[in-house]
Amino acid sequence: MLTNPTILGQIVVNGMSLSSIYILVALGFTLLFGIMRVVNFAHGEFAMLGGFAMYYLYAVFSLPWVAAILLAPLAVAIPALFLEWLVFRWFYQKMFQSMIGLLGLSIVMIYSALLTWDAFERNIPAAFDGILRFAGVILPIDRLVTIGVSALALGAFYFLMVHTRIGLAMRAAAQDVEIAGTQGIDTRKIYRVAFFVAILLAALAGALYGQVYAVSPFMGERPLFVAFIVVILGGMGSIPGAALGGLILGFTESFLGTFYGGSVASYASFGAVILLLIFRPWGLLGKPE
Amino acid sequence: MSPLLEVHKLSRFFGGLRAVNDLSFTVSSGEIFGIIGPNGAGKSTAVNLVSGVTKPTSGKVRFQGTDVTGQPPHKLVQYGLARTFQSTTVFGNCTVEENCRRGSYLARYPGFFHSFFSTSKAGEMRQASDSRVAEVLEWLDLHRVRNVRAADLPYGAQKTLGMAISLMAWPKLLMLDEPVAGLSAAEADNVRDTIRKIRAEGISVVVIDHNMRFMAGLCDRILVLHHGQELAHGLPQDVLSDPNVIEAYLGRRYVKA
Amino acid sequence: MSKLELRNVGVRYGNIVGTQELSLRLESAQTVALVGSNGAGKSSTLKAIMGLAKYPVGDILLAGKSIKQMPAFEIVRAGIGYSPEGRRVFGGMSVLENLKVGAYSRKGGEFEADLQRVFGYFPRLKERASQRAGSLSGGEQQMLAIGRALMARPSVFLLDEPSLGLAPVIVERIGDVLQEIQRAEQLSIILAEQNAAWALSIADQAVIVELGRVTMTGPAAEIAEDPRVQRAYLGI
Amino acid sequence: AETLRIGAIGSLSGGGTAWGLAIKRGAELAIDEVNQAGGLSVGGKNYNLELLMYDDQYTGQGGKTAAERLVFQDKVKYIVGPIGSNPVLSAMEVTTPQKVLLMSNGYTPKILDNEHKASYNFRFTLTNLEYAPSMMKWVKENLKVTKVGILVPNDAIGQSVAPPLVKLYQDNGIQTVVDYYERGSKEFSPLITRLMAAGIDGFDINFNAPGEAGLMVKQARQIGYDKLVYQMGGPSVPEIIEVAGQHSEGFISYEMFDFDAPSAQPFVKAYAAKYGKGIINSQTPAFYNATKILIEAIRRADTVDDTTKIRDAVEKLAGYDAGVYGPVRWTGKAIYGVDHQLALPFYVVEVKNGKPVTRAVLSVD
Amino acid sequence: MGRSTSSALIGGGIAIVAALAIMPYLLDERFFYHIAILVCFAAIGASSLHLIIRTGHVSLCHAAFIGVGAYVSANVVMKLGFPFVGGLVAGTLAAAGLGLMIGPVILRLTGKYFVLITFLFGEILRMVFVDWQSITGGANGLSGIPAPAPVFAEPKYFYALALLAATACVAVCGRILSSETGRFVNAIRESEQLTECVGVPVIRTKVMIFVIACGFAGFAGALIAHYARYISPPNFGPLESLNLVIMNVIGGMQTLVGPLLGAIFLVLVPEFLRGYVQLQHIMFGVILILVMAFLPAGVVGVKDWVARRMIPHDRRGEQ
Ligand SMILES: Nc1ncnc2c1ncn2[C@@H]1O[C@H](COP(=O)(O)OP(=O)(O)OP(=O)(O)O)[C@@H](O)[C@H]1O
Ligand SMILES: Nc1ncnc2c1ncn2[C@@H]1O[C@H](COP(=O)(O)OP(=O)(O)OP(=O)(O)O)[C@@H](O)[C@H]1O
Ligand SMILES: CC(C)C[C@H](N)C(=O)O
Ligand SMILES: [Mg+2]
Ligand SMILES: [Mg+2]
Repeated sequence: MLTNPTILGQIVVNGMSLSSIYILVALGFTLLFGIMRVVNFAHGEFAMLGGFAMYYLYAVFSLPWVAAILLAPLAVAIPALFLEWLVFRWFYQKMFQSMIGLLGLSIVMIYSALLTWDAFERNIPAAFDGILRFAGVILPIDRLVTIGVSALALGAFYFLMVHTRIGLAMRAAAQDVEIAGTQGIDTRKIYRVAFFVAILLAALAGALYGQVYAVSPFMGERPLFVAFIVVILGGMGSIPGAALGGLILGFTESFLGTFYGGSVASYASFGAVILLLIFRPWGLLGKPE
Repeated sequence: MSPLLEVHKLSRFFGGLRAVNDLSFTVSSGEIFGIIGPNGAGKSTAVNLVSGVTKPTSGKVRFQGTDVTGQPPHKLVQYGLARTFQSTTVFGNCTVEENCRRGSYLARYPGFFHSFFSTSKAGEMRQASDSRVAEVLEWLDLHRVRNVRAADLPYGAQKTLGMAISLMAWPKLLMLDEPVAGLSAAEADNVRDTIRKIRAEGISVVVIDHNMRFMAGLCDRILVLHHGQELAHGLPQDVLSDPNVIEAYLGRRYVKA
Repeated sequence: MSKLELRNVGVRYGNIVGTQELSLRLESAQTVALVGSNGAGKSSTLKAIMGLAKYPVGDILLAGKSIKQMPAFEIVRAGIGYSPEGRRVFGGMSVLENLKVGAYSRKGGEFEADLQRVFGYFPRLKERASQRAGSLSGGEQQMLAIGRALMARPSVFLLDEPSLGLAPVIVERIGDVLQEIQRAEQLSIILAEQNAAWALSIADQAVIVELGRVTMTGPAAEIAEDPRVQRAYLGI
Repeated sequence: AETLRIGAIGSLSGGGTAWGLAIKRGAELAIDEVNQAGGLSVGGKNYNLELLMYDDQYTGQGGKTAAERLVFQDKVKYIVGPIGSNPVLSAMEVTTPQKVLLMSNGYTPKILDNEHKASYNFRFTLTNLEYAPSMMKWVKENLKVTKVGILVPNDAIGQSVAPPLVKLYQDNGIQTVVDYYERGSKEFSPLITRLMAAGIDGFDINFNAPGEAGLMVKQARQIGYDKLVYQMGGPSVPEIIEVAGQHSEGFISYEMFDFDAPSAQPFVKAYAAKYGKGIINSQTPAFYNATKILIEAIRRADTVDDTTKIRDAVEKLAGYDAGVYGPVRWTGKAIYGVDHQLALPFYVVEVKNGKPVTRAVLSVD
Repeated sequence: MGRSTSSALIGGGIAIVAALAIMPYLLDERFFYHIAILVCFAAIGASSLHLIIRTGHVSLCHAAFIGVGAYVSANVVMKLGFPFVGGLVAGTLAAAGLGLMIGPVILRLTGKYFVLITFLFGEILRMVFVDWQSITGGANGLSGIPAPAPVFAEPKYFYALALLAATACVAVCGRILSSETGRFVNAIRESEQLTECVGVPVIRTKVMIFVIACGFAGFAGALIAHYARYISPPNFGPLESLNLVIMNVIGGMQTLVGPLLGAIFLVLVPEFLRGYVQLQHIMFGVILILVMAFLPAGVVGVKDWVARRMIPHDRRGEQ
């Protein structure tokens, strides 16, 4: 049965829907690191907030799904700008300090959420609860939608970074802030934009994740854990690297899980990343320094 | 003069780029050997290959008759082959004196055990190396700034300090990558005098630089690299009047100046 | 009124003096060579103008208006272009993208025309337009740093040691291009240089800086004849 | 009135937070009840009760530190919680030598079966060793499965639950396929696919945290598994229904508490009044029950200090009814050598039209 | 360093240790001993990790090495019947040996890649602790580990042991860093390339330091096992490794004093907050943010911060 192509197709889709969410988290994480040298240990918590935003907008206030999925990220990212002013700006260009300080922020966010929303898991009703049968492969529609939305977001993000003025400015600031300033780029503003975009992506990921899985104050831990691996694996600061890293990790986990079971999958996927690092110590698509 | 360093058909490719391509040359004992060539010609790569920082794609490096190809830098230093870098040349965060102590690993470090228990052997080695540090600092005119943080030194003094660090290992051959880049003419003259002093101690020198006044006055022989290969080779005055070298590297106006 | 004027500018790094009480004037379509040995304060002066030095003292006027308190990006928008010490091109971006960043501060649609103008000065950049800037040779990177600054169409251009680490033939080429640009665009240039012989050969005026202070100033040709300068900076 | 402090240890951070809150809230509700009724009179004095709770971060180290602090710093004599074998086992190292009563919940038999004969430990919830045999009998008779797939987390719970469970299935002539997953996983479809490939006709999601259990139900259905999904252990059907939605239809589960029973209503109301209308973790009534039993034992022992007397009173409390589970009955001798395990009724429920419907009420043999 | 400053340091160190030795005894509360013992464990872990950090590498698997020491010692004592000292030695050697096996491979990586590979390696070790049930007791852990000797079952006496161990460890780390070895360790952190080119065998030196640090981690693990007497995988997971890094960053990464301050900070602060039940974590998070925002060099930086505040206002323009 395991060699049955329809099953394989199914695993691919399931693996991809999870990977695509991780990729969104990883992209924002890598953006913050790439541009401001900030290790955002609170990134998963913004995804958590995205999950709760979606919960309220869609499950509680019953907004149309499209409106909810568009508004939820904004509902997180706009207020988050206040946190940028209050907390993040102290940690720009300070790698270690940002790591610990933002770990503190992550703790504050998780336990405030716990006080507010309690520990139990909430469900966001599926917007697309059907199953699509395609050439014998059973595809849950919500998974396909997740992949689709993530792909759109990834595409939009790629377009923003590569084909727009603001993206150009962000990339320049990522390489050398001081010189970016001397080329006429308002780097403070660029930082704020990058922060906004990163949080937007995390919150969108959280909204999707919350709908496919469930919403709770602790839901951000796992995506951050995976994003951390994915981002370094892909080559820190590289967009295609993060995408590729996310896919690889998702696939190895789902394939190995299917064929060899859960614990082999964990050992093997970590072992594979370790080997990759030993033989390519600068990540998948990163450049040797 | 017997050959100290022999480089034989050395190549290094980066992907499709042949940074150094089938390069051969020898440096004799007591010689000051210059390498010039356009930017990207492969000069730094050649020095990296010889000093073990980069592994060659093919070819051989022989030092005092021993094959040292592909050995790591710290081994080569033990053989007597030291070098400075084009950019990072000093430990910026500590004093000049400390920089030199760090440079004197071979003479100074008695091993973990002796150093941990500060045995008499460790004490002797430390004293010997401290006096050598003092000697070298005096010799290179750095003793007055010995307690200054290296990063706070003027650029020219940093370059000299870079040489001092390398000299702490008592090398037989010292390779200098752009020792006078960014120095004024007067400072460059100082560095030239220093290098001559180094040679007078019996240390051979390989030097790369784009400052032609400096190179012409210093080198016994000059090798011109272009696209990783030898373009010309010989006495400075011959090389610098070679039309190929003028065309590729010096520029026509150089001839007039 | 001078194009750019520095009045008693001082920059310090903790206890270390970058420059002090440094004054100079730059007229329209003029090149001033800022000559001095290592650590004399040339780069510090240019950084102070660009708003990169923390808490400078004194005043800096562009066409009579103070630009001292402005952040770097506004200074660029006010018309000052900067090619920093050590080139500092955006190594991970293509040559073309570097030039686009240079044009960032400019609004309006003449990007194409400006690009062609820079490619005209440095045809090599056109050949390498899609190459990663980090993989260019040193000379090419220097051309790119200059081209990038020109993309903003500055009226004042600050260059910090453009000859550093470059082959003689490239240095010569850069000198030619700078003069060509100045003729064509009435650009005012400050050229901070170690390579005094070269800098004095292309400048109109020269300022000698020592230990953060101006010690001599005058027409470049006269300065080049001064015996002290010849000894200290020209190696004659 | 004087204040009498009851200690509590529970996870207020990390993977066991829902349980920590259950301990806190269950104990608080019990204490509130007593205080509102005028406090506890012991030895002629009247005491106002107070809960002193510390976080164990769901780790052994945290459990030990919290216990050290409660026992030696705050001089507390009785502790409710913690939940989870790691914190319980390490808290025990502190409490038992000090004769401090520990009313904890962890699946490892060592909590009761140890060199101290659990002299000061009690357990107020059932573990698989208690409920599994009766459940198995019911499953065998009613569900007719022949080959069962089991997914458990690779942690203290999974490792205590799976081996005896597998043995129990085998003893009943049912084949099993077991797989472990890392805690925190959300995507189970590869592992379920693997079970399906092994040809299972029953999927026992057993003791998984409710969120994960819900996802397993949902994902099994989504990838086209159409046979039986049930659980022999691991309560919290309401959360599973919440997470799995329509996919939970027909799901059959062990349940440790019937929140819809009329006798549970006062408790449910008190909870809602104090903590809002969210889902109630099913460990909450257990710790409410434990705290009430403890308080009653103190009253009967007529001492607040002599924990040996209080322990003896707890042991002799059979027949006392705290109001949520019916009369107290102690068991455990056969398995652990000591009767410190509370025997509780438990339920088999099936999800019908999105609601759990009780199919059977079972009890410990 | 001159003779006088080094003897002043040693004198100061002795004074501090003496003060630490008597302090909990003045209060004579068992719980204070417990906390003091935890500080000692944290100090060994953090200061040995500090050795690795001083070579320019941040390891995220240090707690896993502590775990190796803990499990090995527990098994050697419980299954093979060796006395505690045997377990301590075996635990130390096992962790050091494992460090020696992986060090030469992973120490070729630098920066964030090193951070990731150690993180993954630590996860793998943690999974081994969970899965290798015959040795580690699996996720349920090992309980009933005996105290080093019956008297040490009392925290009061164990504290003496822990303080002795921590002092020895810190003294050895301090000595390494102040010796010639430390000189070259500092050189490696500042520039591996330059250091290699003056003749220092960089990888070998880094491996040596790594092995020593892992040995100390194993040593701490053995002590922890015989103090807690119950060990389980979460004690040695990524969170604990991260805590050791936090101790270094919070305290200050530049000197050995940093991790010591960090160890005290990270054990005591949560303890002070513990009484706030559900608010404790939020308060702890806020403290982390504030310390890192205002003392980027760590708690050690307090003195610079004070000095900065004392500079007359009119001189501030000069900075
Ligand atoms: N690690 C590397 N990866 C890829 N290409 C490299 C690498 N190192 C050098 N190169 C390329 O090899 C060529 C030779 O470089 P090298 O640094 O040796 O030149 P150079 O002669 O020292 O130039 P300059 O005078 O500008 O210092 C250049 O084209 C350079 O871009
Ligand atoms: N960021 C800094 N921190 C501390 N000191 C600095 C800094 N930048 C420059 N300095 C010091 O300020 C003084 C002036 O330096 P500046 O860079 O302006 O000199 P320069 O004339 O450009 O020299 P060079 O020819 O080396 O480029 C020097 O003593 C230098 O060491
Ligand atoms: C890893 C750190 C301790 C040091 C690092 N190389 C830095 O200075 O950024
Ligand atoms: Mg070079
Ligand atoms: Mg300069």
